[in-house]
Amino acid sequence: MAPALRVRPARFRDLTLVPVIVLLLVVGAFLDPTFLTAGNLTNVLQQQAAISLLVLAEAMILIAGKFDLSLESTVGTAPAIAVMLIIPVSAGGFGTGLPGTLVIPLALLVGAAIGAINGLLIIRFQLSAFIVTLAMLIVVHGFLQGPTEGKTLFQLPESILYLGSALWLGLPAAVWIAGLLFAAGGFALGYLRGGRALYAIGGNADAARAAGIRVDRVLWAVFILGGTLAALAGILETGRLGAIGNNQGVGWIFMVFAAAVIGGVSMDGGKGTILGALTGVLVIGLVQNILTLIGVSGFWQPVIYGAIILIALMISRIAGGKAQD
Amino acid sequence: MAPALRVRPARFRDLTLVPVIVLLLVVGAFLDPTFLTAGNLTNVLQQQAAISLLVLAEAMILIAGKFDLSLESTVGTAPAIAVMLIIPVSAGGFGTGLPGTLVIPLALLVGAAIGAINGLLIIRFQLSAFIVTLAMLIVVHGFLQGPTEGKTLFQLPESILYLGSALWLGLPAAVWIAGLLFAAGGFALGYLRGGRALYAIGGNADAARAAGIRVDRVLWAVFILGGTLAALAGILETGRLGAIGNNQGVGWIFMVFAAAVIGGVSMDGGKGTILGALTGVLVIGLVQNILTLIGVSGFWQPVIYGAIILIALMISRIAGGKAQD
Amino acid sequence: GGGHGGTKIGIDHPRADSDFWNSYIKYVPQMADELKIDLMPATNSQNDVAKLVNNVQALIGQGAKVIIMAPQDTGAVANTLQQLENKKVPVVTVDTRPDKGKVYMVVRADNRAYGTKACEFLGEKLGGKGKVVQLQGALSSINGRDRSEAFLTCMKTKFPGITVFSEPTEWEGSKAASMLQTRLEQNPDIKGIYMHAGGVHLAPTLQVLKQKGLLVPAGDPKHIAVVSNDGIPQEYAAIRKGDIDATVSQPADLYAKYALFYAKAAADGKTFKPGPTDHGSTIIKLPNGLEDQLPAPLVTKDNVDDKGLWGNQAG
Amino acid sequence: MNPHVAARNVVKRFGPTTALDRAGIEIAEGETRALVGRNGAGKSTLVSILTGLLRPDQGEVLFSGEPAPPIADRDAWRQRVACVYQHSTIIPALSVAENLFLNRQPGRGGLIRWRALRGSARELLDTYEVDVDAQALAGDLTVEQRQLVEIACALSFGARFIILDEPTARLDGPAIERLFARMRSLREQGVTMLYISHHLDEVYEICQSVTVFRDARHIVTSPVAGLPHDELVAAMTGEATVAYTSRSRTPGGTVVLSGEGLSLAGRYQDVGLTVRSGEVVGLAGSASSGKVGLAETLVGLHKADSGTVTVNGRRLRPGDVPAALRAGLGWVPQDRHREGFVPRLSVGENATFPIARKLGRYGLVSPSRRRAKGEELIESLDIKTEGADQPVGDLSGGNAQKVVFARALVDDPVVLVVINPTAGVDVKAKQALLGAVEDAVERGAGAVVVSDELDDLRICDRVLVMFHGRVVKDVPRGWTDHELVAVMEGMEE
Ligand SMILES: Nc1ncnc2c1ncn2[C@@H]1O[C@H](COP(=O)(O)OP(=O)(O)OP(=O)(O)O)[C@@H](O)[C@H]1O
Ligand SMILES: Nc1ncnc2c1ncn2[C@@H]1O[C@H](COP(=O)(O)OP(=O)(O)OP(=O)(O)O)[C@@H](O)[C@H]1O
Ligand SMILES: [Mg+2]
Ligand SMILES: [Mg+2]
Repeated sequence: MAPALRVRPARFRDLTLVPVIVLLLVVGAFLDPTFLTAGNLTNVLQQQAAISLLVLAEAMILIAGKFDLSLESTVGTAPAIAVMLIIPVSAGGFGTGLPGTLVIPLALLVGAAIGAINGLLIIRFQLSAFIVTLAMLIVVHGFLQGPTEGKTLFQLPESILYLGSALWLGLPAAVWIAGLLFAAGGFALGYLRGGRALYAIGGNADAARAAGIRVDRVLWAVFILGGTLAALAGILETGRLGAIGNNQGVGWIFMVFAAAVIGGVSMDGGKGTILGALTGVLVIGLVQNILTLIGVSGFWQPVIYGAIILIALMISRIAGGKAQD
Repeated sequence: MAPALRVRPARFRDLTLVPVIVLLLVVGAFLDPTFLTAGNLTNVLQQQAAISLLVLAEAMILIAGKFDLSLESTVGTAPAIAVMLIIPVSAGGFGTGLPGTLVIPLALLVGAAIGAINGLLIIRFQLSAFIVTLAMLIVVHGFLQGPTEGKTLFQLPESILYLGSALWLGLPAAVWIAGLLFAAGGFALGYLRGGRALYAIGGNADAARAAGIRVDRVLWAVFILGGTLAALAGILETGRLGAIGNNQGVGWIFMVFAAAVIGGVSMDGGKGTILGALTGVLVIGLVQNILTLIGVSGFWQPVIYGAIILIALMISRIAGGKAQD
Repeated sequence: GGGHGGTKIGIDHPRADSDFWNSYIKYVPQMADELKIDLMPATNSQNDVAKLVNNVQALIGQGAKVIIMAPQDTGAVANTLQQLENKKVPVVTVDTRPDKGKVYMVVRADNRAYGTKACEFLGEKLGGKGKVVQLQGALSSINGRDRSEAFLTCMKTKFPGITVFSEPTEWEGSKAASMLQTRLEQNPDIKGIYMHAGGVHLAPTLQVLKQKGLLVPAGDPKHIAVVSNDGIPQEYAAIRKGDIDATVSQPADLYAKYALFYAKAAADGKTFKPGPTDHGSTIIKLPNGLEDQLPAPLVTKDNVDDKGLWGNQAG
Repeated sequence: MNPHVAARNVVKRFGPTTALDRAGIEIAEGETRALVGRNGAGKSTLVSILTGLLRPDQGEVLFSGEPAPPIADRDAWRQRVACVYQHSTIIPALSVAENLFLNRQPGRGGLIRWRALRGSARELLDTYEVDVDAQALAGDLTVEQRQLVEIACALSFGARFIILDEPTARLDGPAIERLFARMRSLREQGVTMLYISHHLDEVYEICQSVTVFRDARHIVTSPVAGLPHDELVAAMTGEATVAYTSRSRTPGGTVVLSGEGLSLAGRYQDVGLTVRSGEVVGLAGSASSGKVGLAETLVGLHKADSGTVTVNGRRLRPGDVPAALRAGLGWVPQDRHREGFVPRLSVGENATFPIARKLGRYGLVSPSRRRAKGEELIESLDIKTEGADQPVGDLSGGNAQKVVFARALVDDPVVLVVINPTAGVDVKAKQALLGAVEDAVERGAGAVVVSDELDDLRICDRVLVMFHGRVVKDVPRGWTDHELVAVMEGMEE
């Protein structure tokens, strides 16, 4: 997404995973005839759609030099709270009786509010982002577990199921949504003032401030946007699964970081692109799909999976040429 | 552990959690009569002994400016592999028939080897520490799940059970061991050249290199030491539980980071003390104990728990006076 | 301990993130009232054996004379059981059978029987040939493993013509949906599904089938036979609608009732012998204690409205 | 006889950049050599090679005729050469004492004796008259104090060869004098020194001979006496250059910047100043005079305890840099590494952040317009770079400073506040930067120049001298060095 007409080697760093993706496509096709079918590849995209939104959010937050672990909890909690505000007490709701059409705006609002709380603690109170969002990960998940008392929410308003299950022009709506948001994110970070400000802040927040960027305001915005994207991811996932289980989203954050980092986003801030993050998501999705297709023993699956992440990392290290941080 | 005769405010930063600990002791005593009994406090110490070794390891790695997520997997895998090298095939072993007395050295060796692999990938191949150890977390756990096929190892050589279950002078051996290692760690990081080198490397690796510190060698050492400590934590935990379950150690790493960071160890390297990390462990242990004693609903426990971490964080922020990183 | 309701009974719940266990947790105080038991505030070990051990220590510290627990990791409680035995604290375990260490009574339905029942149902539905998918729980859990092994063994011996795909879902709906979707893409001729946990697998499975247009009533050639496991109300609703064909009802109410029953008996110093009981189950002898094997009925369209099923009582 | 230090035919490339192209240097035992050259000439790169931090692509380094130790053997290098690097080698989280004795803390068997360490540190700081608490955290020191600590640390090794890479760029007059006194005494003890500076008068004052690098090559080596100022500058720039002469002008009537009744506890008390359009006002003062604190308040970096700042008739919200920039202010911060630039972003982007909103509509920033603007600024400030797309982190210090200037000037500021504008900048660049300030002023801006260097202050129409947080005198144009220094030291009035 970096703006360049002249070809500079640095610009290719976003694409270091492309050979890995090609390799996976070839290996996958070789291992299983189903792999390269349109149906299977569509499934891969659909399966990755929700988590990819988290990667998008995390990539932006990382580029701005911050950190958010709590996104994974928002995936379950935001739609669950929205749903409980709508469904009757008998189905596990709060009995507030709000109309079902509000469920998506409500879920997004909850996500934004969680992002805002993170922002408050990290930016205003200047607490460590890692530990704040770690605590928030626990607290936010508690706000799913507490009111549901651990039960799965089965009775959902129709409107929250739509986005995660509909087909638009033959492709799952979730894939369209994720694709559009990635395009928008890539565009914003490459060409918009606010997007470029993320790089400046992540690269050197003092200099960004000195250059007239309203650092705090931009960071607030990126945390709130991150929470909202996580809520949207939760809406898509809810539609895909048809219910909100008590561990929706739990454990995702590791994969989210893995995708962002093998995609070239630096944990130190100021470096990485949305396009790179997207390639990271695709690598993870393809690896999972191939492992499922060839039916590797569940016991050894993690070893192979982790090893592939390491290999992807080495390839992107060699292709990128620079030490990683 | 900071060396000072003159009283300087900076030196108190290690102790910002002490008021929190006092508060917890008072609140705990108030809430439950069992809390302040010697038996209960000993239990708290014993329960935290194993995880505290991980905190010790992580604190050193963080101070040196690196990162290790894979420690939590080593807690299960290192003792399990050592055990499987010894017990017969019928009990789930490899049938190599090594003598039972070797089990502890073998476990420590496996831990050291895992640390060395991390070192190889991070220092030699210059890959991102976060993502390498994330992948290793998955791979190492796979090496527990794969050979055991998910089954618990419960036929263990006596020698591996001893440390985690013995009593020395009325206190669990694990508490003595953890205490001694913390004292040793605090001493090393306060008074040994090698220990001070961690601060130099974490604070400014280029400057440390220019000053003649063998940065790579020290980092290797700290990763290997970290793996070894994690293996020892695994041995203690194995002795405490009497068997090696398939998810021994799984999920610990979040708590380890939380303890280190609320204890004042910076995620950015170069800052923090072993004493501070110890106070972090104690806070976490006391909070867990109190929540258990008063029997807060399991569903809401995470909310309270996370909230207490946040409060501890704010107190150490206010007492420490500086913005956190 | 005393001979009446004054004895303190401590209980640790294994986890709070599955519908089955949540029903169990809800039944516990209800049943304690019925049996007039002085129950201490329950602890929850959140599927972590280390927490379980800590919780049990705390309960003993607070004066518990009998412990009820449901160790999801059956090996790693050995030491704890040893310590409890030394302190002469009887232990009742629910749902799982510890590998080592003395137990007063194991209250448990036979998880191997779940797998076998599901296998027999699917095998007959499919006429002994075709492909089925098994959505496994977590492989590190004894129950998941028992269901899985029993299902596979039964398929191999009784229905060798059936191919089984096993998907390790870690009790996660998201993984279940992805794996099932991928497997159906690869093998569109899959005709049966066995889900280890209706609570987490039911909705994602139905959603995948719906998206693929395979959610059709039995009798339709495109119909895929689905057997679930747990017995939660949503499964019964799905059976009534014809979305799934059967489920194994894991008796959450009986778990709670008999766990407390045996705990009280232990406090009163009663002893039991192997053999049939007065509540339709059998006590068997284990190397380290006794086990009361509670009945776990297979629920199909024929008996889904049976009022005796706990899932029809839960609200 | 072998020279004490020799580097021959050294080649060093960084990607497409050749930092050293068959360059070399030979220094005799006991000689104090100056190394001069424009920003990016390759001086610091040679320093890294002479201290064993970088391995040359080609060429050799010899100490007393012996080949240099292997790169890995840091101890051997440190016995041969000590260095004050251009980039800070301070570890902020450690105390000053520990920084001074890093990896050579007193003690046996790796066991540190802290009391002895503190004692030695205090002794060392006293020897070099560095007024710093040995137990303070190095990160809490001011830039100048850190520099002094680094110098004391390098000198304390007792190495026979010492390199000082721009040690005076951040020091004020008295500190420089103390440093020179120390260097003279080291020379009397026969220590060989390599001294790098952009202050050519210092070269004549302290060095015996001088080597000039230009465009990665060695140009000339000569005794200082054999190379008068003009010729030296000509050798550095490759062309005849005349000394900078400041222009005269008449300030306009409108007040573009004013500060009234400003106080900030511990920094300055009750100061005020007004700057008219077309006027350059200097702010001078010795260490801790409060001049930087005042300037940083004017640009919105600090919130004053009391008082107001007005830019271009608009009263500013205190402590709000973006508001100051919107009001028409441009500024150059004291420490370019901290507030000056984002190292990974390009020259073009760093320079155009303040005008990003003008480079496109609807929040869009057009890359082509940004690049065009960047190229224009590179051209006008003569920045040595591969182009507008090169990351600023890859530039030499002086060129990075020009980028910071570009950022200050890009929005045609009505008020320009520059703090130590020429720190670490070569002669020609210095002229360019001072010229840029004067150009802006001729276009109608008012400027504040905060500097420890008298040369910078010469372009000022008047100089406000601060002492212990108060403005003590308003000195009009026409001062002599001696007069101004006397006021700054508080010796007058
Ligand atoms: N690590 C690096 N990566 C890429 N280029 C570099 C690096 N270090 C130096 N350079 C380039 O090498 C050239 C020489 O730089 P060097 O720092 O040696 O200059 P210098 O003479 O010390 O300049 P100054 O007077 O500004 O300090 C410059 O063009 C610089 O951009
Ligand atoms: N960030 C800071 N926090 C606290 N005190 C500071 C800070 N920066 C500078 N000071 C102190 O405030 C006083 C005034 O500093 P200021 O930088 O404004 O003066 P100065 O004239 O620029 O001094 P110098 O010439 O040494 O830079 C000094 O005692 C200085 O040590
Ligand atoms: Mg230089
Ligand atoms: Mg200053």
